[in-house]
Amino acid sequence: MSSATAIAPNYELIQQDGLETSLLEVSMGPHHPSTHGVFRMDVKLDGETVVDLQPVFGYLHRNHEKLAENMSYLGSMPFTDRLDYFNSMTNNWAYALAAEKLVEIEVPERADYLRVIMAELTRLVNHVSLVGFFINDLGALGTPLLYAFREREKILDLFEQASGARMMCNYFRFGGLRNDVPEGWLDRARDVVDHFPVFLDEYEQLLCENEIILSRTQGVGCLSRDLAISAGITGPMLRASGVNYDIRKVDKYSIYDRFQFRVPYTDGNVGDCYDRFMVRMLEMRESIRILKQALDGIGDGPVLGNAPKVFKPKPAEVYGRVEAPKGELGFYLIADGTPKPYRYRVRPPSLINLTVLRDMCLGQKVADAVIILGSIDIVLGEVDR
Amino acid sequence: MSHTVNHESILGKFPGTNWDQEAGALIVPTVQAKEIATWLRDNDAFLLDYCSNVTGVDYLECEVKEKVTKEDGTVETVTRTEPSRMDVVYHLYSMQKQTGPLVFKQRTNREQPEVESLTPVWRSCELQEREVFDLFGVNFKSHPDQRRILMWDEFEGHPMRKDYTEPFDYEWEPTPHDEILEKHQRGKVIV
Amino acid sequence: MSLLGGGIFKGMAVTLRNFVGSYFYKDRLTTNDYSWRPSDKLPQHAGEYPKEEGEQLRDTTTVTNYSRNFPMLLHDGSEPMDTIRCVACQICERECPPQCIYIEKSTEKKENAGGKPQFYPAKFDIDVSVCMSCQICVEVCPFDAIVMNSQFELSTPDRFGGLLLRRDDLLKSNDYYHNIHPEEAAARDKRIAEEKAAKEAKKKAAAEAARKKAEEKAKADAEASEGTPDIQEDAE
Amino acid sequence: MSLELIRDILVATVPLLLIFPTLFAFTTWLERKALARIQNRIGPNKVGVPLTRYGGRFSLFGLGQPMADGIKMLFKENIVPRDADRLFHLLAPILALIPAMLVLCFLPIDFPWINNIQDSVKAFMLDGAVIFFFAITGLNTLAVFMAGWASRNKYSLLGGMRAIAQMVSYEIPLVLSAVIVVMMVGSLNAAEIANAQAGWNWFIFTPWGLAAFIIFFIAALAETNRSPFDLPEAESEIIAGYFTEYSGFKFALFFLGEYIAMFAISGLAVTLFLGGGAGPGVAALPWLSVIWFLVKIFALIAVMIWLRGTLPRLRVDQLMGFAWKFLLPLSILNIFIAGSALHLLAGGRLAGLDEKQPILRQLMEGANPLVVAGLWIGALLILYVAANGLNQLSRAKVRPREYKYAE
Repeated sequence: MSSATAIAPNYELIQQDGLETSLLEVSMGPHHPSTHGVFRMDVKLDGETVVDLQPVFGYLHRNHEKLAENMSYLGSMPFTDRLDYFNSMTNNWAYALAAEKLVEIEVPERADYLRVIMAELTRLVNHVSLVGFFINDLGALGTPLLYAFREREKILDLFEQASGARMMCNYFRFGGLRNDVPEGWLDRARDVVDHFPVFLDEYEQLLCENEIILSRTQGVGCLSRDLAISAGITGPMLRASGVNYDIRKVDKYSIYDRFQFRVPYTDGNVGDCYDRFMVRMLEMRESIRILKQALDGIGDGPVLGNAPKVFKPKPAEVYGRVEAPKGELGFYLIADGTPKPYRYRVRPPSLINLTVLRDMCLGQKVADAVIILGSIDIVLGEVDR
Repeated sequence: MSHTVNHESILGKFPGTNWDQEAGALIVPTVQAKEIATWLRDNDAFLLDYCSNVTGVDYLECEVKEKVTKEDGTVETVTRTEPSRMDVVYHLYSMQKQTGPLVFKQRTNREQPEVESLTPVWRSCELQEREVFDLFGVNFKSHPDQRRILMWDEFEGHPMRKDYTEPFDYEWEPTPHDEILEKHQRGKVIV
Repeated sequence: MSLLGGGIFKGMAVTLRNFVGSYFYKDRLTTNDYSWRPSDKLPQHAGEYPKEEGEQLRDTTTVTNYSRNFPMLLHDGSEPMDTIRCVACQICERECPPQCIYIEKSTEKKENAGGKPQFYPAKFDIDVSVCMSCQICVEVCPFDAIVMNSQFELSTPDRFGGLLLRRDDLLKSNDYYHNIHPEEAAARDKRIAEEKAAKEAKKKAAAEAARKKAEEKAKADAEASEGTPDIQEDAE
Repeated sequence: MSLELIRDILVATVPLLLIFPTLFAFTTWLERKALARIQNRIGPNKVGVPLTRYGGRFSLFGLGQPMADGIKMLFKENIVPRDADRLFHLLAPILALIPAMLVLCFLPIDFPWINNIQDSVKAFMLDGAVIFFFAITGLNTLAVFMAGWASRNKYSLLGGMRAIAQMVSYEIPLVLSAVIVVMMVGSLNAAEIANAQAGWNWFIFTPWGLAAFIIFFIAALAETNRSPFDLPEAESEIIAGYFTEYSGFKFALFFLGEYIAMFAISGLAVTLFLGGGAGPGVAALPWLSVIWFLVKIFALIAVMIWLRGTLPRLRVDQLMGFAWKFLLPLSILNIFIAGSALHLLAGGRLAGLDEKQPILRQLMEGANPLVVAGLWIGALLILYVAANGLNQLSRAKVRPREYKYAE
C-alpha cells in the first residue's frame, strides 16, 4: 500500500564556468487554454521535463457548502447543478438521494426509470465531450470535440425539452422529478440513443487507432492500482487503473439492479492516459445498453411521490453517493430538525481525483502534464465549489 | 445498498472508542486515531482501503431539550447544555470487500482543534484535510502539506465555522433593495 | 500487422467523410444558420429566431414546452392589478435560493379576480441579474401566481436599474402564458379548475351535510317542541 | 543602374508581392472554411462585399472575411511587454516575413510578363537555386527564436526553443530528400528541374521519388509549423508559443510569413516532385503552366489543411525521435536506392551521358522494361520494410489494447 506523497527528484543545478542554470518556473493557469477552467499548476521545468508541480485551487471557490447551510433543503438543489456543470442531472440525483435517505421518501417507479435515463444520458454527454477535450489537449484543433458537441447538442435538446434548461436542469426533486417528460419525449430519446452507436463507431475510427494518439497517450501518466485505491480515485479513472469498482454495481442504488450492463476495466498493469480514454469510450457503449433497457422498461405513473416541498427532517446524519460520470459524488447531510441542513458537504470526485496529479506528472514532459490533467476529467465548478 | 461494517469488534479491540448510535458513527480518541485507522485498513475483517469523504462539522455550544422518562412513568422535558466541539468525519469503504460505509469521527474541542492526520493511511485525505484545515481551522498533526486550499493564503478566519461573520468590505453584488442596498448606499461597497 | 500510418489514414477518411457529408446531410451539419429567413414559422429553439435587420425583439419567445427564463406574474383579465393572482404571501421570497425576489405586502385588502378581498403586492421586484431561473418560486407558489417567462432579449445598458424588473414589468396575462407554454398552461389551468371544482364539491358536500344535519336537528327539534319555526342555516 | 533594369526588377518582383499575399488571404478563408466543414460547422459566411451597404446581403460565402480580419488586425493595439527587448520584439515578425517572401522568386513559375525581361533579373534562373532556397528558409528559425526570446515570456521562450530544435532537425531530411531530385536531374537550377519533368515525367512517379516526396512533405510540415508538428505554437500546452505576446499587425505579419512560407515550400515540392508547371494542355497554351503550378500548390495546401483538421500534435521528444530515428535513416537509405537504381539503369552508359540533359530521362529512354519493373518493386519493398522496421524499433510497445469487463 503506497500512500506517501511522491517526492520530487533531487535536483542539482549545474554550475559550470561561472554560468548558472536554474529551473524554469512556469505558472500554468489560471488563464491557460487547457487547464479546463480557472485552475493553476505551478510547474518547474528542466527544459521540457516537469520536475515539480503544485496544483493551486480556489479561483472559483464560492463556499457552496456555506450557502447551502443557510438555505432550505430544496433551495440548494439548483445550486448543485453548478457543481459539475456538465452533469447537472447526476448532481441533482446525488443530492436527492441523500435527502431521500434523510426523510425516507419513496420514489415512484417511473421517476426512477427517468432518473436512470437522465443519468445515463448525462454520462454520455460527459464522456463524449471529455474525450473531445482530451484530444483537444493533445492538439487536434477541436475536430473530435466538435463532433462530440454535435452529439451532445442532441442530448441537451432532450434535457431542455424535459426540464426547460439545457445545462442547469434542476430537474430532480426529493421523491421524484419536478415534472413528467413531455409527450413524445421518450420516442425522441429512443431515436437519439439508437443513433448514438453509429456516431461512436465513427468516433472510434477517428481516434482509437490513430498512431499519434497512441504514442502520445500510452505510457503517459501511469497510476498504479494501489495508489489509485489509497488516493480515493473513483470513476473511470479508478477502473482504468485496474479496480473493478462501480457504485452502480456496489450500492445498486435506485433501480440499477434491474439492468444488464458490464463495467469495463483494465488489468491494472499500466493505468495510463490511454486506458482512461478507452475506459470512457467503452463505458459509453454500456450506458447505451442501460438506456435501451430503461426506455423499453419504463411504464406509466406519477413521477413525484407525496413529499412535502419544504420539510424539516428529524436530527440524523446521512451520506448518499452515486456514480457520477467523473466518479463518486457524495452528499453528507446532517439535519438538526430545522428546515436548513446543519451540515451539508459535497464529496467532489474532481477534487479528490486531482490528489494524484503531481505523482502522475513528475518526470513527464510539459505537454504530457496537460493531457494528464485532461484525462483526469475535472470541472472547476466542482473542484472549488 | 452496500453492506454495513460490523463495528462491535472495533469497540472490543479498542476500549477508548465509542459508538454514537444516533449518528451511526465510530468516535475515536485523536491519540489513537492513526493506529485504529491503520488497523481498519489492514485487518482482513475490514480492509477499509478506501477513504471516501473527509469533512469537519462544527458544533457550537447549544441547549438541547430532551424528554426524560422518569421512574414513575411521567415524561419531563429537560434542558441541558451541550458543550461545543469539532468533529472530523471520515467515511470509509472497502473496495476489496465492497462494504461500507463506516463513519469514523475524531472529536476535538473548538478552541484549539487538533486531530491526527490520516493522510499517511489514506492518500485521499490529503486535499480534503487541507480543506478542513482551511474552512474549519482544524490543525492536522503530521499532515505533509498543510496549507490553505480554497481560500487565499492571506485570508483570515475559517468561513465554515458556525460563528464566522463575513468582513464588511466584502465584494457585494449591489442588488438594489434589501440590506445589501443599505450597505451599498453607505458607500463602503466595492463593486 | 496493420499498414504503417493506417490509423492516421482511417482518421483522415472520417474527416473527409464529414467534410463531404456536411454538404449533403442535415444531421451532419447541425449548425443553425442565424441569418434572417423569410419564413414566418415559429422558432423552435433559441438559436432559430427570425430577426429583421436592426430590430430589437423584446418579446421573443421559444416554444419548447418547458423552456424557462425568468419569472413573471400572472393575472387573469385585462386590467392587471384587478385580477392579479399574487396575494403577497412571500413564500417565494423566502424560498428563492439566490434571494432575488423582494416583496412588500399591501396594507389594505383589495378584491381579486374571484371577487374575494385579498392582500396584493405593493412592491414585487425581481432582480434578473441575480435570478438563476431555477423555477423554485413557481413550484412553491400555492396560488399559481408566478410562472416562468421565456423572454430572453433582456440586454440593457443599465446594469442595476434595467435588470431590476418591477411588478408592472412582471405582470403578464394568462393568455400570454398560454401563448408561450401552451401545454404547461393548459395543464395548470386544468389543475386549478379541478382543484376549484374539488373545493367547491367539498364545500357543497359540507354545506349539504350541514343542511342535512340542520334539517335533522330541526326535525328533532320540531319533534321535540312542535310549533317552533324551521331554522335554515346557510353555510358559507 | 539603367531605367530598364529598374523596370525589369519591378516587373519581376511587384506582381509576386501582390499575388502571394492575395493568395494568402484566400488561403486563410479556404482554411477556415475547410476546417469548419471538416468539423461540421459552416465557417465564415457573413462578411460579403467590403465597404458596400449590401455587404451582408451578398455574402459570397464569406469571401470578405480575410479583408475584415486584416482591417481588424491593423486597428488593434500594438502591445509590447514592459520587460521585452523592444527592438528585437518588433523586428522578429518582419524577419519572419522577409525570407519567406524572398524564396518565392526561386519558384520556376512561368509568369507571362517576365518572359521579356533581362535574364539577370530572373532570379530563379540562378544555378544554385535549390541550395539558396534552403539557406534562406533557414533564416526563418532565427526570426522565430528572436520572437521567443525577445518577448520575455516563458511560454514564448519554450516555443522558441522548440522551434529551433524542430527546424534544425527537419531541415536534414528535407534537404536529403531534395538531393535525390538533384541526382536525377544533375542540376540545382529550379527551372531545369521543372523542365526535366515536362509531360508526365514527374519524379513522384518513381519509387524513390515517391518516398522522397513523402519525406519531403512531412519535413515541410514540420518546417512550416503545421499540424501535427505545430509544437512551437502548441496552443494547448504553451498558449501560443512564440506568438504569445504578439498582437495586432505584428501577429498578422507572423501569420502572413507563415502562410507565405507554406506557399514557398509547397512550391518547392511542386518544383522538385510534382513536375512544376507541367500538366495537360501546357504544350498548346504555355500560360496554363502558371495555373497548373498554383493548382498543385493549393492541392498540397489542401492536404495540409486536411491533416490539420484530423491529427493531434506530437510530443517534443517524439518529434525529434521521428526526425532523427525515422526520417533521417529512411532518406539516407532512399538516396542509396536512388543511386543504385541509376547505376543499374545506366549500366556502363553513365560516363557517356550528356550533362546538360536530365540524367534520369536519358537513362529511361534506353531501359529494359523488366529491369524498370524490378527496380520499382524492389525499391518500394525495401523502403516499406525499412520504414516498418524503424517504426517497430522506436515504438515497439505502442498498440491498441484489450479491455476486461465485469458483469
